[in-house]
Amino acid sequence: METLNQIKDRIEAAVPSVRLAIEGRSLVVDREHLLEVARFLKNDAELAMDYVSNLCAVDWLPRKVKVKEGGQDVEKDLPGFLEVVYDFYSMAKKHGPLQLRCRTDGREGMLSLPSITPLFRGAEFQEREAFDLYGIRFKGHPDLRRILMWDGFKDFPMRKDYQQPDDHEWEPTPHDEVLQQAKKHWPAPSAAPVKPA
Amino acid sequence: MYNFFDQLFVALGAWLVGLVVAAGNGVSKLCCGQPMSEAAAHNVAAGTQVVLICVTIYGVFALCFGLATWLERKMLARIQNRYGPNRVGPFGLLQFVADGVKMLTKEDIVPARADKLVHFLAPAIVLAPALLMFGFLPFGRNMAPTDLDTAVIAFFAVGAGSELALFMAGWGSRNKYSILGALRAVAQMISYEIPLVLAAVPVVMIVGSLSTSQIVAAQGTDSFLDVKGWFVWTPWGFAGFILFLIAATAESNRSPFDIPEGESEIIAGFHVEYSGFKFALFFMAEYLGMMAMAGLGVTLFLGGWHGPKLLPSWAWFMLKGFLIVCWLIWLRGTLPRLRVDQLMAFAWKAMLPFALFNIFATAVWFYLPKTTFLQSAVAWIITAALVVAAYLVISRFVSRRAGAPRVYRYAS
Amino acid sequence: MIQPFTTPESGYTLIPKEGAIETQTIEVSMGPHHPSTHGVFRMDVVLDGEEVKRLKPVFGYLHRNHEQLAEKMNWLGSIPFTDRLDYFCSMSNNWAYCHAVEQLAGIKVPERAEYIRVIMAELTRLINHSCLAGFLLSDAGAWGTPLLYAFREREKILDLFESVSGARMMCNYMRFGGVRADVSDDWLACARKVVENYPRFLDELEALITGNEILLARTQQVGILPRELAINASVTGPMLRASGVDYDIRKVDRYGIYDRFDFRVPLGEVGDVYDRYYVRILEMRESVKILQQALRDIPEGPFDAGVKMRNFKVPAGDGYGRIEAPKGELGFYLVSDGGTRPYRYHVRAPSFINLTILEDMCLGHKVADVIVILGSVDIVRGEVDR
Amino acid sequence: MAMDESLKSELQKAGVFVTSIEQLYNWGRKNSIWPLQFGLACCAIEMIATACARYDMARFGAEVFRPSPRQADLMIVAGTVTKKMAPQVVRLFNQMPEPKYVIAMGACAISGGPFKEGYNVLKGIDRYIPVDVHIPGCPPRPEALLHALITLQKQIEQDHLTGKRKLRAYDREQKAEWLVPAYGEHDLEPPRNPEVWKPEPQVRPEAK
Amino acid sequence: MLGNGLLQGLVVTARNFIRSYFDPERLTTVQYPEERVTLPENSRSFPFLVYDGTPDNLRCVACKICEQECPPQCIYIEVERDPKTGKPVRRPRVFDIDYSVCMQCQICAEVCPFDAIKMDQVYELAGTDRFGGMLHDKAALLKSNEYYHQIRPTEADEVDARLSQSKKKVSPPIAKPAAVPPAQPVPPKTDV
Repeated sequence: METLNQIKDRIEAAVPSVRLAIEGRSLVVDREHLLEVARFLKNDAELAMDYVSNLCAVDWLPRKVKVKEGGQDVEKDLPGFLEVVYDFYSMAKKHGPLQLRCRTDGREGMLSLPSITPLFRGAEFQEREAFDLYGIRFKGHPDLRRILMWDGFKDFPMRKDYQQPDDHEWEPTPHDEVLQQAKKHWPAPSAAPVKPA
Repeated sequence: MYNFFDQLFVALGAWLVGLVVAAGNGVSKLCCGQPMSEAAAHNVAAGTQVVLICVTIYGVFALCFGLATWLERKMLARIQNRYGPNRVGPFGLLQFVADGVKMLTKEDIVPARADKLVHFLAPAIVLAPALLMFGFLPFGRNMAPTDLDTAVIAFFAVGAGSELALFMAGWGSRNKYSILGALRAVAQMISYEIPLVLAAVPVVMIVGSLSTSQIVAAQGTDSFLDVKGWFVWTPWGFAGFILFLIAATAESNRSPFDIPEGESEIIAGFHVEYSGFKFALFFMAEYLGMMAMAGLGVTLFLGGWHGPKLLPSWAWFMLKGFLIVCWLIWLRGTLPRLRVDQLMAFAWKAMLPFALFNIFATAVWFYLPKTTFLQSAVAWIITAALVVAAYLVISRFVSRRAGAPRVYRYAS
Repeated sequence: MIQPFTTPESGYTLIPKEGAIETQTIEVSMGPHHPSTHGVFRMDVVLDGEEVKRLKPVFGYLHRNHEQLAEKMNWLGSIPFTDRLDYFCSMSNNWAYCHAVEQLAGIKVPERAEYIRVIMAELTRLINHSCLAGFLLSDAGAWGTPLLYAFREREKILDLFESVSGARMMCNYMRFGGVRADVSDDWLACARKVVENYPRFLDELEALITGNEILLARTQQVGILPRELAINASVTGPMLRASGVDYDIRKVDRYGIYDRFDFRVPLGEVGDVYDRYYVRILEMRESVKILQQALRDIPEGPFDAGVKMRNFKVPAGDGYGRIEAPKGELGFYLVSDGGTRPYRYHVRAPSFINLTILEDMCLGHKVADVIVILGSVDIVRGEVDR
Repeated sequence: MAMDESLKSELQKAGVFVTSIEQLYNWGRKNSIWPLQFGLACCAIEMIATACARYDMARFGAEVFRPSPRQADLMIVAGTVTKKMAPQVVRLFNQMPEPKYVIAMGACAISGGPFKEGYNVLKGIDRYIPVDVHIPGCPPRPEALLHALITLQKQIEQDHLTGKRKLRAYDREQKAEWLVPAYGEHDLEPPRNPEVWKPEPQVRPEAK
Repeated sequence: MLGNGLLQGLVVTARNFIRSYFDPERLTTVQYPEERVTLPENSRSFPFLVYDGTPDNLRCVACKICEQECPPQCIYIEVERDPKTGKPVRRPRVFDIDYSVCMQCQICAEVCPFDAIKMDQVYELAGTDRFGGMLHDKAALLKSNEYYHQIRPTEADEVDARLSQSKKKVSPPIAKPAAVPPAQPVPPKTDV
């Protein structure tokens, strides 16, 4: 398979006004051109990425990153965002993977990204899962409903700031967060019934 | 000695009837000062006999039902390399008693939206034909409960009543699965009734009578062995027997034709909403129907109660009947289920033509001379050739639909 | 409103009466409690008579938050949880996770450990495929006999697993850079015996199933999955190969030491239920070959890379590691922020994605076929819902 | 009112009669426990293994796995009960005819087990339905399930048709239907059925 | 010919049926309450705490490593404090394992640096009491080293050797543990 740089150059040649960046072993694609890039990868004779193996969302909280600026390490605030990671392989050529990433602006509320389901059926349920657990709305998805949780569910439980419903009233061996939550249910120490040893 | 055991129940019955008549005479003498008139005595005797027969049949076959469930569970277990029930009573023999006690005491649930009357009546109606069918089978020498001239037809006619009951059960439950099951049951049982009856026709043709007693009598020889006359040894008889077995399996909803209750598809089919003893009645009807079918198969093709004179005649009948039941259990332990359209196609496109051809072969057999051994042999070979040829042609068509093993390639 | 209509040939007008019989589709919810949905799976099926008009799978009845729990847990703690993903194949799941972590952390696995892993994974494949054949036949109505035979053989392999790892099903056996415990020579001898006897069981199973006319009628030309759709829908594993696509990650990625073994990849022609069943039978025979070679060649040496499991840290970064699990491509996408816990932990579950085209395969078939088709997809709920 | 001697002895006689019926009844139920064919997760595989050749639950007359809840006596909750599944489990339990029993098989069914901290996992099925026997283990060995079955049989032996400790099925004051939770916006509603779920003691038992 | 495959299948089941009467390979049932499968030495069920000699002399030092590493978080430890000084003593005051949560993964036994927590082989723990019955406290968890030797001889020997070596480095070996009957009878093992 070609190197990432070669692929990047070829995509930029084929898809006009696309914004690509290489991060680690993956290509970061802008939202508007994701579908075009995916189509190019699928139809290109050289790459023939006909198989989207893995699609998942990552929730990046706002964090500090060290960036080199003028030869110096500078700490920079990076805003949080939701990111969808695509791993493409080629079944015809038996090569891969090629990792794409696509990011949202910010991470509050419902955010949308283009859906690649019209190109790859295999993404259908995986996008639904990302929608269900992270609240990313995939534009162009034929049947975007909750898949794992029930329909009336309001939260996006895989986001890092999700608060679980409190059902810790019986916790014989609590720890950490659970301990904190369980303690709310404990009566005052004096009133605590003592289990006979 | 043999005769004593052979006629044990007949004699016992006669003795009991005599006892009742004597008692009646005694009562009559006490009241009116004279014994009963001949007609009255006859009526009392006949009535007593009917009651006796009913009680015996229901008693014996209720027990047989229990034994059959036990046998089924044990046999399936052995087929599957395990023990099966063995904790209750010796060899787990009392298992069915425990099941019965539990079933009797279970809560009876009627779904809120069910058609209450139909839902209630269905289990009662399903049991009636299953029990009535036993009335037409000769269980041993001189042991036919009724001796109708049209016993075979009556048997099928009564047996057809169970379709109604199954449909009532499925419809009355108001459950989607049970409606599917009910419709499947009706379609299947009506379709298979035709090959079932047609499979019995050759026997009737040869014997020239619809009476089960006469059919059994026609298969008997006076020799000690008494197996030579069984119809199953003739080519048409054998083919008819196989046809009968298949159709009977379908008629009693047994695997591989158990699509009305197809567990893996429609949960429990028509009886999905039945609990407690109503469910037990369905269970009982299935087993009794199966045993009645086995009894008819024995009567038509396996020489009825005829057999080597080592065992009493009724024992032979029961033995053969249970062998057929075992065969059905064996099938259940082995074969997957057919799909509903394949099942119907099999009935109409394979079994029906084959049954018709078998009737033709029987006619050929009927008109071929069979006085000398050589002539019999020739007749046997000709009929066999006809039957086998028909089988080959039909199986060709069926296997084309069924598909064939394939050849696989490997990636280079 | 029912319109009267005239037949053009005769000119005879037929006026249907009010309340005349109409056909109506019925909507049946198969599951989440249904005897043959392999756990808690639901299919909303619209039926016209017995024919399937629409089918929507409904998931989530076993959504156990595996991914979120793993993100709260240290790297080691997720290994026993991977056991519970596809609970037939705990060993392969362990391997997939360890493989992904090893890729990310750059750990080299010693040779003996690789051999042990191959042996375990292929034994798992034997369990999975033979049980699948049993379940498929159970779904087709065979009263469990093939299933019980498959479980009889499964017990033998589970005994092997238990004697080396301590548990029958949830082995929790593999560790980053190796395996948890070494296998003894006695164990290898036992394993050889089991593997030697396995083809005999396969012959028995095939005699019971493969030629059976009822099964042929039930499975051939049912639930056909065309090649192009299979690729497009990211279907993997035996299901993909039954559709005729030559894609086996053991051959493509050559992870572990699979390039050392001589085995073939069976391919189906039609892509129906029968092909999916039979490709698995053939795969089992190939697995037996791999096992024989692995058990013959296993070298002496260390069984782990000596990685410290407590406070195990993975350098920051992300990676996707995948193996050929019995059900298809099992991948783990892991993001590490350099700490003791994964920042993101995602399972690419083969059963889940293989279900994408369930509706396409079932439309136009009968209810009974739906069950068989679902059986041939080979799903395990723990993996579908995670 | 004082009871005279003859009436007492008569009652005793009746008592003897009642006891023997009771014994027969308990014997029948004990030896014919038909489980619901109902698997949730990993433990279901061990449940199947229990019914298979090596362990053979059929020996106790319990191999008749009925797919319809109407015909089952025992619900083996084998596996993780998720919040999405919990209403269905309770509904199935409601559909079973009395007398019925529940075995919570495996850690997940008892308490949510290893997955209990998940947002979609119910912390034990006993929050909604009464459980007769718990089997710890993840998954429990098939022998453990057989042991639980024997435990259940022993429990059934001690059931009473009358008196204070009479069976739920014959107690009009007992509930016949259990509350089916509804799907809420964040959690099940209600998150537990207080009539069934009575943890004792209410908090973490503190050692002295 | 049609029916060939069916007959083949019937032959297989018939063979199994008949052979189940004399071939132990074809009748693999172990009649559980009376007979038992011989568990392999490695087989594990739930964790228990090992003590040497007397139950006071337990190996656990309440370092809480197992508590941290336990994936389902089913271990709860509180360190014992000296009643006078209030300083922590190297032993647990509370050591609870919730068997209703434990997933039998063996990680606690694996990470324990003191070989104090080991995996048991008892599986007959089904009970009717959830709230008291499934939570095992220190008293219920303590089992003697002899018991450990009984269920896993090889592993226990290795552990003993390792412990005595490390003790030699630190201090002279303490008195040999007195013969104490095992805390719980070992499940009877019958060969099948």
